[in-house]
Parts: sequence; C-alpha cells; structure tokens
Amino acid sequence: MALSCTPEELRFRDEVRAFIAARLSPELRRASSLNVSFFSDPDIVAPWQRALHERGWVAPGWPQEHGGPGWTAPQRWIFESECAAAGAPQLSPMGIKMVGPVLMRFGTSAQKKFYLPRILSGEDRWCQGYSEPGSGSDLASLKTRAVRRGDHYIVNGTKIWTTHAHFANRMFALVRTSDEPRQQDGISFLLIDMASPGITIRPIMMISGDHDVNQVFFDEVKVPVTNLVGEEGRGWTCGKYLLEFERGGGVNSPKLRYALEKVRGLANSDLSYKAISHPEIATKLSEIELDVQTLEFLELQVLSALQRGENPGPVSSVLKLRASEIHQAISRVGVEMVGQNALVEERRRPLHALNDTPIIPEGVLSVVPRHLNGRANTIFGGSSEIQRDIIAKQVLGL
Amino acid sequence: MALSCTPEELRFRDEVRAFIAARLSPELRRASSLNVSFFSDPDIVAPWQRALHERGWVAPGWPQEHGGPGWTAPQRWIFESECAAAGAPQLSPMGIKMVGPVLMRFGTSAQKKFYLPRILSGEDRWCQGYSEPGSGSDLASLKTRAVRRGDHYIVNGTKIWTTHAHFANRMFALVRTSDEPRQQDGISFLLIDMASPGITIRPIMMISGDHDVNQVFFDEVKVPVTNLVGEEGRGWTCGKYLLEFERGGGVNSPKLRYALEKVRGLANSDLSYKAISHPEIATKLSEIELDVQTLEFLELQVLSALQRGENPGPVSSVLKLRASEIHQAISRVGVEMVGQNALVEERRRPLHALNDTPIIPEGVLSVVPRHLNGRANTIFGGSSEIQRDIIAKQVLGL
Amino acid sequence: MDLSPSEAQRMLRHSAERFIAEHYGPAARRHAMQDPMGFKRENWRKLADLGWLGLPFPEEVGGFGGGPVEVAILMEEFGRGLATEPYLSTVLLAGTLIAECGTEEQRMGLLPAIINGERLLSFAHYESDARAGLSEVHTVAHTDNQGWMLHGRKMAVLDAVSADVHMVSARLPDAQGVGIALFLVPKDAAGVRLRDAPRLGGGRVAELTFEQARLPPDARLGTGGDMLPAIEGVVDRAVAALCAEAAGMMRSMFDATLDYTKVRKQFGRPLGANQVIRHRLADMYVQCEEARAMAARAALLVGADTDSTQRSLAASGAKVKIGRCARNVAEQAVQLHGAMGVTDELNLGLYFKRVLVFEALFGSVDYHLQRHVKLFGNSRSE
Amino acid sequence: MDLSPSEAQRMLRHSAERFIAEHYGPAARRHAMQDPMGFKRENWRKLADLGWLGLPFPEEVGGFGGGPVEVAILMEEFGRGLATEPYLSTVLLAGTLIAECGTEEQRMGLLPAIINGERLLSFAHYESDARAGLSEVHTVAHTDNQGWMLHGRKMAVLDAVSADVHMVSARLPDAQGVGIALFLVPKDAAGVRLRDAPRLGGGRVAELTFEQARLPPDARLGTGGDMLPAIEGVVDRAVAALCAEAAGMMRSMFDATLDYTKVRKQFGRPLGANQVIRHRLADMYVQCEEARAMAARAALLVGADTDSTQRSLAASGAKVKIGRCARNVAEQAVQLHGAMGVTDELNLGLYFKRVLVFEALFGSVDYHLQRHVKLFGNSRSE
Repeated sequence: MALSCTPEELRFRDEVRAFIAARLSPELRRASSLNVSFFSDPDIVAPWQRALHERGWVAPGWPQEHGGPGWTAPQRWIFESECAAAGAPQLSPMGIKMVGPVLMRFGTSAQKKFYLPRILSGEDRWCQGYSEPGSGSDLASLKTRAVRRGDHYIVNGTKIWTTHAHFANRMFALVRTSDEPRQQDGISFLLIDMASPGITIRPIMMISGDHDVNQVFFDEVKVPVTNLVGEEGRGWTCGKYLLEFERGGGVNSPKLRYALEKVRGLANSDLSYKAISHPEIATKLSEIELDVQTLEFLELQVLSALQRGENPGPVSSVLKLRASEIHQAISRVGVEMVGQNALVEERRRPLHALNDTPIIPEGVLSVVPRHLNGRANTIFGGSSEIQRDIIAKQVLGL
Repeated sequence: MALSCTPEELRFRDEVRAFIAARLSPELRRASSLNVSFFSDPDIVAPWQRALHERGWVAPGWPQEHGGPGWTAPQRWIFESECAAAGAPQLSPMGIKMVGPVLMRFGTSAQKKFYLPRILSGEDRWCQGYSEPGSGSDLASLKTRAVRRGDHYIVNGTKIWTTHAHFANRMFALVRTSDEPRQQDGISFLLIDMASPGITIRPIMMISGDHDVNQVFFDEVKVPVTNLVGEEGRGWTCGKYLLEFERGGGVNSPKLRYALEKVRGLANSDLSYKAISHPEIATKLSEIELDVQTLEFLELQVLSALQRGENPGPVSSVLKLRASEIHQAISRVGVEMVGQNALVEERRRPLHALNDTPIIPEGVLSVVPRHLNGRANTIFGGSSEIQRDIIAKQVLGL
Repeated sequence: MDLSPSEAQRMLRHSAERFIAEHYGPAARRHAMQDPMGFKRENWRKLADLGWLGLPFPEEVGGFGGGPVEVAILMEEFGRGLATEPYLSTVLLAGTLIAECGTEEQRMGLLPAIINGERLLSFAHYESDARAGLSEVHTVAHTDNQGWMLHGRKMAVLDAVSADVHMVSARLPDAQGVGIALFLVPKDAAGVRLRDAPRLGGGRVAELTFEQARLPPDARLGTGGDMLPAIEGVVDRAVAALCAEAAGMMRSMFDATLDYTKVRKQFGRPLGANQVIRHRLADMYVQCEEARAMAARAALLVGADTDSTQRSLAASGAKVKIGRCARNVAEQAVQLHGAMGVTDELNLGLYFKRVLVFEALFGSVDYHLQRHVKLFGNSRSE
Repeated sequence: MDLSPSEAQRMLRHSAERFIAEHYGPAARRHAMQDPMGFKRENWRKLADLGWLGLPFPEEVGGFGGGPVEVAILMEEFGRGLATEPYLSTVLLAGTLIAECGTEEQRMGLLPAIINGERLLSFAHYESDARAGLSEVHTVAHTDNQGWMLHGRKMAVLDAVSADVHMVSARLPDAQGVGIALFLVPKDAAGVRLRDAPRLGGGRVAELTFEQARLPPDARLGTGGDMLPAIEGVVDRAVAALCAEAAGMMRSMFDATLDYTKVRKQFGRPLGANQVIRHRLADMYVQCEEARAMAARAALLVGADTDSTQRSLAASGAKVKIGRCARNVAEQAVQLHGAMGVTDELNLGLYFKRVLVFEALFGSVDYHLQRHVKLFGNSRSE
C-alpha cells in the first residue's frame, strides 16, 4: 500500500502541469471559475477540448484503439486531479463518458467509425434522452414511442431534464419500440439527429435562473434504422451499461477538492471578511476536508482494484451518494461565509461576460447560484433515495 | 397569550415549593439524583409518595372524586416543574397514569373502589403486561392466552420488557381470550395478582447492568373473572386508551429541564474540568436549551388548549419523539464532558448506597449508566420509528 | 400562563390569511417581482387600509397599539404568501425607531404618513459582515452651522430603491461618548448614491453611498444620546418578526410537499407511500410545529417587560432553532419534489431562496448561537 | 499510488481473522471479562507465539519490523472481536516508546520480554482532561544520589492492574528546558498506589498515585531530553491504531444489525423490509466503508516519512471522521435491535460501550477537530 506517487507518476504529473500551464489561458480559468451550471458552457469547453484533442487527452478512459491515451488508473487520477486543481473547464460527459462507451460496446463498426472521432474532436455535442415526465426514477415506464416504417423509426413523445439539448446536435435516447409484459423488454436505444424536423425544445429554467435543462418534444421525427444501437428491444441493456459507466467510471473527488479549495480561498479572503477566523466556519471546513479525504481514498481504492484487474464491486452508489452530499456541504458553507452578500440575486448569464459591475464583488457572484443549482446533485443522475435503495438491494441483499 | 404566571399561580407555586422544602429530605434528593434507571427504586419512591399522599397530591391528573387535587392545567404544570426542579423522585406511572385512568373509564365500581385508593396510597405497585417476545411494536399479535374455566381465567404464556415486575404486586395485562379474524378482537384486559402460583420472573439486565425489566412467565395462572376490565374481547380498547393517556397525559419538559440543569451544573464544575469553557460544549448546551424551550412551549400550548376545553389534537407522538431525542442529547453531552472518567464502568447498584469510594467522583458516577439506559428512550413506549409512522398516518394522512 | 390567542388575535390572523389568499397567488407574485420597486404599490395601500401599517405604533399617533405577538401573526401570513412589501424596513425597523426615539416633530411628521402608506423608509445600517455585530459603524456625520455632512457606505439595505427616506446610522467623531446616531436622509439628498439589485427570492436590496451628503440640522433622529441600545432592541424584535415569517414560509413549503407526495406517482404508487418519505414528512411536520412554537415564544418574550438580556436571548434563540428547522424543511421540500424542485417553474424555489435570506439577515444561525452562548452565560452568572 | 494490500498484509489479515474467530466468541469474551486482569493470560501467550507482540518492533530486537499499516490490520480484527488484551498499552504505547527512546540497555532488557509475552507495561500519562493536551503533566521527579523520587497522580491508566512496569511521565523541576521525562516504575515500587476498576465494555482502568515513590537511577527512559515529541508521535500512531480498531467494531455491529433485520419479523415481515430501515442500513454501510478508508489512510500517513504536522493531521482527522461514523453506527445498531439492543444479553452493548471508550481515549471528536483546525491552518500558512 502506498499513497505517494512513484517517480514515473511524478514525471507524468509534471507533464500534465506543463501542458495546463501552456494551454489553459487565464481568461479560460476565470470563465470556468465563474461557471455555475452543472456542465460548462460550450464556448468555454470548446477551446480547451481542442487543446486536449491535439494532445490526444480528451478521453482518458477510452482504449487506445479508439483514441484514448492508454493511461494507467493512477495516471487517469493524476490527470483528473491536475485539471480540476487548475480550474480547467469540464468536458461534457455525454459523449465521452456516456454514449461513447455504449457505442464501443454495442455499436456497429460503422457507428464506431463515424461517431467516436467526432466525440473526441468536439464536432458532435450529445445530449441524453432518458427521463420523461412521469418517468424519472422509474425509468422503465417511459412512453416515447418509435414505430418502424421502412428504413426509419418514427418517433413521437417527449423527454425531459435534457441537459444542453439546446447546444447539442445529437441525442442518444431510450424509446419504446414495443409493449412487452416486462416494460424493460420493449425499449430500444436510438441515436437522433437534433436537426431532424419535428423536434422542438422547451427551456426549463433552474431556480438560479440558469438554462441547463430542457424538455424535448418529438412529433413524427424520422430516425434512420441504422441509428439503432444494439438490437431492437434490448436498449435497456445499453442504458444500464451507460448508467453503470457513468457512476463508476468517473472520479468525483478532484472536482470536490477544487470546489473546497475555492471556498477555502473565500474563507481566507476579505470577500468573506476572513470567515476562517470564526470557529464555526473553520470547523466546518475541516469536517468537509475530512469528507473529501475519505472520498478520495475510497476512489483511489477503486482505482487500485481496477489497476490490478479486480472488480471494485458495487461501490459506485456509495461514491455518488457521498459526492453529492459533500458537494452540497461545500456550496452551503460558501453561502454562510458571504453573509449578507447572499441577499443579491444575479440572474444574468454567463457571469464571466457581465458588462457592468454588480453590487457584490466578482469573487462572491457565483456562490449563491452554485448553491441553488447544487441542490440538484442529490436529485439528478439517480437521487440519493435511489442510491440508498440500490445499496440496500445490491450490496446488503435487503 | 401570556407566558408569565398569574398572581394566583405564583401563590400556588410558592405553596408547592414550601411543601417540597419541608418534605423532600437531602438524602432523598441525593438518592434520586444518583438514580440511573427509567423509574426510581421503590425504596426512594415510597417515602415521597407517602408525603404527597398526606397532602392529596399523588395524582394531579385524576378527577377529585377519585382523589385528585382538582388542579387547573397550569397548576399541574407548575407542580410537575417544581417537583422535577427539586430533584424529587418520580412516582411510578404504572398505577397513577396507566391502569388508574383505565379503571376510571372501564372498571366496575367494585374495581374502582378497591384499586384506586391503593394506587394513591402506594399499597399496590403495578406493572404492565403488554409486550411479548415477537410482539413488540406489533402488539396485536400477542399470544399469551387466558381460557375461561368457571369463575377463573387460566393464563399461559409470557410477557417481556416488564418494568419493575420484581417490585410489583399486581399486573395489568393484555391477553388473548379468543381467536378472531381481526387479531385485536380476541384480546382482553386482565388484572393479575403477582403472588399467584405459576408466575415466575426472569430478570433482564440492561446494558448498564441495571435490573429494570423482566420477562414474566405464566404457567396455569388462575385469575378470578372479576379481574376482567371491560368486556371480554374488548381489551384492545382499554389498552389503546391507556397508551393515548400515557403519551398525551404527561408532560416531559420539566424532567428534561432537570436533566439539562444537572448536566449544566457538571459543565460548570471541576468534575468536568469546567467543560463549559470549551465552545463545542457551550454551543451544544445552548442548542439543547433551545430544544427544551421549544418542547416546553409545545407542552404549554397543549395545556392551554386542554384548559380551554379544546382538543389539542394528535400531538402526543410529536412530544414523545422530541422528548426522547432531547433526553439522549442531554445524556450524550454529559458523557462527552466527563472525558476519560467515562472509561470507568460502575455496575453496582444502587449508586447512592455504595459503601466505598469509586475511583471517579460521585458527581460523575451516574453519567455513563444514564446515557446507556437512555438509549431505550427512543425504543420503549413506542419507538421513534413507530411515532413517525403515527404522525404520517394520523396527522398527515399518509 | 395561557398560550391561547385572544379573540382579537384570532381575528387578525383570519384577516391576514384571507388577504394573503386573495392577493399573493403565484401569478400576482411573479408580477410583483417584475416591478422595479420589488412590490406592487397598490398592495401597500391595501395594507394601509387594513390598518396594518400602524399595527405596532401607539394609538396617539394613529397606530393600532399592537405588540410583537400581533406583528408575528401578520408576518407568519406574509411568510406563507411570500409577500415582498417593505413592511420590515418601513414599519418594523425605521418606523419603530422613529416611534421610540424620534422627536415629537419627527413622530408627528413621519408616523402618520407611514401609517397611511404615503411614505416608505429604508434602514441603512450594516457596513460589513453581520458577525461583527450592530456596533460596527464607520460612516461618519460631521456637523457645522448649516447642518450635517454624512460620509460612508452602507450595504445590504433592504427596499432602499422604493424608500422616500433612508434612516442611516453614523458616528459623530467630534462629540465624546455619544456612540451611534441615526439620520433621516431624503432619497434625493445631494451626495447620496444608490445601487440597486434584485433581492434573492423577491424584493430589492441596495448599496447606499454617502459622499459628503448634505443634511439639514433636524435630520438627526431624536434629541441626542447613543442610539445603539434602541437599534439593538428594534433588531431583536425584527428578528422575532422574521422568525414568524420563516415559520409561515416553512408551513407553505411543507404543505406543498405533502400535497405533491400524495399526488405524484412513481413505480405505480404515490411517492408518499414510501416509508422513507413518510418519515421525512413527519420530521418536517415536527420542525414546522417547533418553529411556530419558538416564533410565538420569541414574540411573547421580546415584547415582555424584561431586561434586554432576556429579550436578546429570546430573539437569538429563535433565530437559531428556526434557522435550523427552516433550512432542513427547505432542503427536504426541494429534494422530495425531485427534479421539479430545482426548477423555476414552482414557487418552491422562491421559498427556498427566502429561507436563505432569512438566514443571512441580521446574522447567521452560528452568529446567534454564539450570541446565545454568551448572553446565556452572562444571564446566569449575574 | 497503489492502495492494494501486499501479499504479506493479506496473510496477516487472514491469520488475524482466524485467530479472532477461534478465540473471541461471546462465551470466551464474557469469561475474559470476569478475569481480574481484564483478559486471559493464555491469549496473550498466543499473541506472542504468533509474533504479533513484536509486530511494530525492529528486527534487531526480535521484532517483525511492521509499520502502522500492519498494526492497523491487527487492530481492526481485535476490534471485530472486542479483544481486551493490553496490546495498546504494552506494545503500541510503552513498548514503542522504549523502542524509540530507550537506552540500549532498556531496549535489550525489556523489548524481548515484551515480544515473548513475559512482561506487560502500562502507560501512565494523563492527569486531567484530555482536552488539555499531552503536555499537561504535573507529576514531578526529583533526583538525588540514590536515584529518583516520583510524586503525582495519574488517571485513566489502561491495563495498569496487569502491568509489571508502569511507564510514567513526569517533570524535572530543577533541570531547565528538558520538559517531560519518562520513568519505568516497577509495579511493586514503594510509594506506588493502584486503584483499579472495570473498564467500560471490558478490560481494566486504574488510578495510579505516586507518593515519593523511590526509583533507581536507571529508571529514566533514554538519555535525557524532552520526551514530549516522542509521546506525541506514539500517541498519534496509537490514535490511528484505535481508529482501525473502531472500524472493526463498526463492521461487527453493522453485520449483527443487518443479520437481525433480515431475521426478526414484525407485522408479519422482516424488519429489513421497511424502507426506513433499509436506507438506514445503507447509510451505516457507507459509514463503515468510510471509517475503514480513513483508518487505512491514517495508518499510511502516520507511518510515512513526513513532518509531524502531517502525521498529527492524519491521526486527528481520522479520529474525527471515524468518531462521528462510529457513534452513529453504534446508536443505530442499538436502535434497530429494538428492546433487545439495550439489554446485556447481546454483545451489541459491549460494542456500544467500546465505541464510547474509543471516543474518550486521547481526546474527543471535538478535541481532535479543534486540533485539526489549528494544524491545518498552520500547515497551509507555512
């Protein structure tokens, strides 16, 4: 057991740092640090993704044959940590971590050949069509229907909570292609061109005033049959694979550490009237520090198991549950620290492009919106209640 | 609305204080303050009950015709508060607050005439035969059986968690007299003489080493038919009435305030190395103070409603839930305050009669056992889980 | 000892309930939020017509002679309806300070106009972190033959944009031992700069800057002496009133959540059929009841004729207890609404934000907990 | 960066698991608790035979050369089995101090006897509240031509009744700047008084009084110099070891509770069918995993070649995090067992008490949280 880096790992870390120093501009860092949404705006992400793409570092988790860098698990960890610590924009996971792995596992070779490079280059921007009104946690009850007509499916229905549908040019969606006694059996996995006629997008504003998610309506939308992934009626398998990959494939603690360092910087600055000098703030920051350390260690244990070719077990729900709670604790202490500056509601976006001076300092602007949006951490991507159900069932056998 | 006492109420308070000053000896106060069980030992209770009985103050909640003092709701509150604040022993509720009211409501006039005066005088000491192994929260599934044979019921079975069965000369019990489609319909309410042949008592030790509860076995125990309360098969009604009376009839906050003041005294003394000087202890005590104030106010609101002849509604579960949680918070901060003195386990009882000097001071002796026993607060008398079920169902209509 | 409301108090609650139900529906609320003043002036006139703008003022100036208990009843309903009118600023803060400390001329000049709804006031006091306490004032007022010159910067001034007059605290550097003075500053006085912004969850908040602002000789409130004790008293009572408002907001969030869990179905049955959700609602209900009790207790005690320590203990204690309960109820209400809970499509988000505002105003839970610890220790060693 | 255990570490865990399974069943445990020494001497001999009494000692004195990671593996299993042997006192505290600070003669005279199980030691240091920190020593040692005179009183001395030698900290009032010295005090030295009592949940604890206790000239540990830094280091590592023990106790409580909720029926179905209980068990499981991770992290860091600040941060951090998790798991384990949970008829009560002992030893959660705050601030401003 060793928590410290090997000399090779240290060399790799320096390489990553040098790359970031060279390619991550101060403007990009500032814009990214003022980002309050779940995902970063495409105009912040695009230049960073281009830089990473040139170096072949867009998709650390992909196999080399599909354009991954071929890193060890510790290298992936170091890369994620360094990017997060530097305040680099987060690439959208929807191509890289979600539909990409599904295509590698279930896609035809034509699908892989066409889509995977476009994910890496950023040419395609994906969104996820899973949830529907009335089918949130109970996903298998979804009703959006795809009926085969010749070489096309005709899709009718609606998807909701679709993050970045308004920026995406493609959607991967679960749709119902038949009615079976077991609801899951009639579901298929389709790739939909967002420019198709019959698609309309209704923005849904978050309580902070941010536009991240949407409702997407399908009215007789034609989707070529070649856009089916896997077999018809077996889409649930793809969807589940994706969810597992989503939860277990990433690491959360580097992002949490970045958020914690930011809030700690605030605590040590005049922006919070040096809130760190108040014992209740200092102790809260220490407690959160310990929670982040714990999650880091749990995630490193998973990486060590993966690196040794072992199955880390059904730990992803544990990590998601804790990461979302810690995220909320960090944003909450931020709000406490800024005191009466929390009274000001700045709803204009993006914050990095405001062209006047708000009545509260820039360093405080993002604190409340981030807290408000952060309430979704324990709701989106499988609510905390669902995660506890999963742990009770899959881990504890209850 | 007024939180302050009227002049008459102040006069009454002084009367109670004078009585306590005259009749509650320092020895009794000390013994009571070293009591760590749920109920006080009979040898502490008896002299105090005699004093109260002489004054007619044993049963503040009873109507005057049965020997109650005829007090207003605020007077009852003042009496309870003053007794608690002075550290007076707590009378056993099993006669006064439990079987007494059932007999008044459902008993024959012979039963009332015989039993009620003996409760007031302390001549009878009651225990409660409700729970059985396997029938705790699910009381209606009880299996102890009473079969009618001539003028007697023959009782076979077992009761568990019977507090003070080893001190009691009588038990009120729920027993099964017939099997009905609805389990509740076959249950009867019996009064059992604990000296009857066929009764054996097995002590169950608490984790602190205290002997409070027991398992009671019935082997062909003869109970006269005249000891049936209410109709045969309608015992569930009596039992439920009693549970409601138990939960709603008492006030908890005076006892909690006494416990809090004790622990606050500890915090201000050298016994805890003046733990109050540590911010974490001081803030915890303030938070508990606020919880106690809240409960006090809720209980006073109930009393005000009762005094005006209004129905306070199904609030008893709220009060029980909070009181038990606050009780545990108080005993927990006590353990934190005594630090390494918590390492010593003193299992000898009663603590007021130890005839050597333990290696920790007397003022610290009761802290850990009280905390250990206090874990039962959220379990006995309807667990916190059951209380939340009741609130959800009866109050929220869920 | 009797905690049942009087007949007059029941009637007040009844009218307040009816008023809120009629005038603070979701559409009206969104509409009011678009108003550059943060509220609708016609609502303010209705409050005047109902006599509520005079609720806490003595009858001699045309008030109703009510106390904190009556104010709490009103505020609880304001909280249920998320009213954004500047009742706190105009009536409970600036107005009450005028009633308590103003000269006869100031009282007679301003209070009737406040009571009839013509005049609005803001209370401009804080200059930095609320943790620093109410004595942290660096704004200075110099006097000369022509009157006063005010210099300084005030933050987090509620409802300043709609105020005709700002009540501003300042220090008199030349005079000895008078501590903090209060000044009545007309909104259009020279040297006054206002930077206004939307307030979280509705209403407005501003920064006020005074650059050698010129005031007439009679701009100073009262006849001299340190205003800090009066400010502390008024703020303690304002905290009690905000506690009642928070209790009202909690109740609305709870009701909405309970309804939602009964209606919304998942896996073929209502959300509320899940034991985890039922128990969480039970806890939320308990916290709503606790908050209401603590708000009522604070109202009784800040109005009682006790010493200032008891008054401050009651206010700070309620802020702590209700702050914790409100936070949990707000977070759980959002959580139990699921994805809908984090959108702007329900009113729930507004309540959530108003709970944050409640926490931020006049010091956080932790600030008041520390204050309680200190005062409680003092109150016992005396 | 690799957190997988080595082959040797896996084997150590495996033997420890087997040993605990064989020797610490409920009956054996109750039996051990009746022993006036608080444990069974034959178990101690078995620990010696397995080589575990030499686990952290260097090979040159006959030890195994293990570090905190190996100690943590053993302690976790001791925790699972609620072992009451004086491993902490003899090996991890007094023994380690001898290994680190003793003269060659002391090391060779005592360590082999500790490793082979012949000699037991206690560590007598605390004199008052653990919050006061490790430097709060008032016991004094005077020296003259014949040796040392020790005067003072030590509290909360673990396992003193079974110790052959007490390691006692004291101040040298005459010498300048040497701070705290340690002395090896034979149990039967004149002027030593021991008052022994049962320890909560098993084992023994004592008060030791020294009234001009006479010690030979070579009773002082080492060759001079302040022992406080060494004591702090050993205590940090002892805290990490206790954290591993607590993680083991948590796991046992969790397993017992999970089993119980699967078997115990209420209202015709297993307790574990209730969603509230399933979710609570999920949270307990998460906390068990978190505690194990933090204990492993602390073991790695207190053994790493870093500065003392990093070492203390790791120990205090683990004590805080695991302290909170252990408290909650213990309370919920009792709660979910219902009435059975508060009786002495299950082992659960012993685990609950041992969690209280874990909390009380070497400073509470709050003490270590404050320590973490201070050290963390220092570590960043450096």
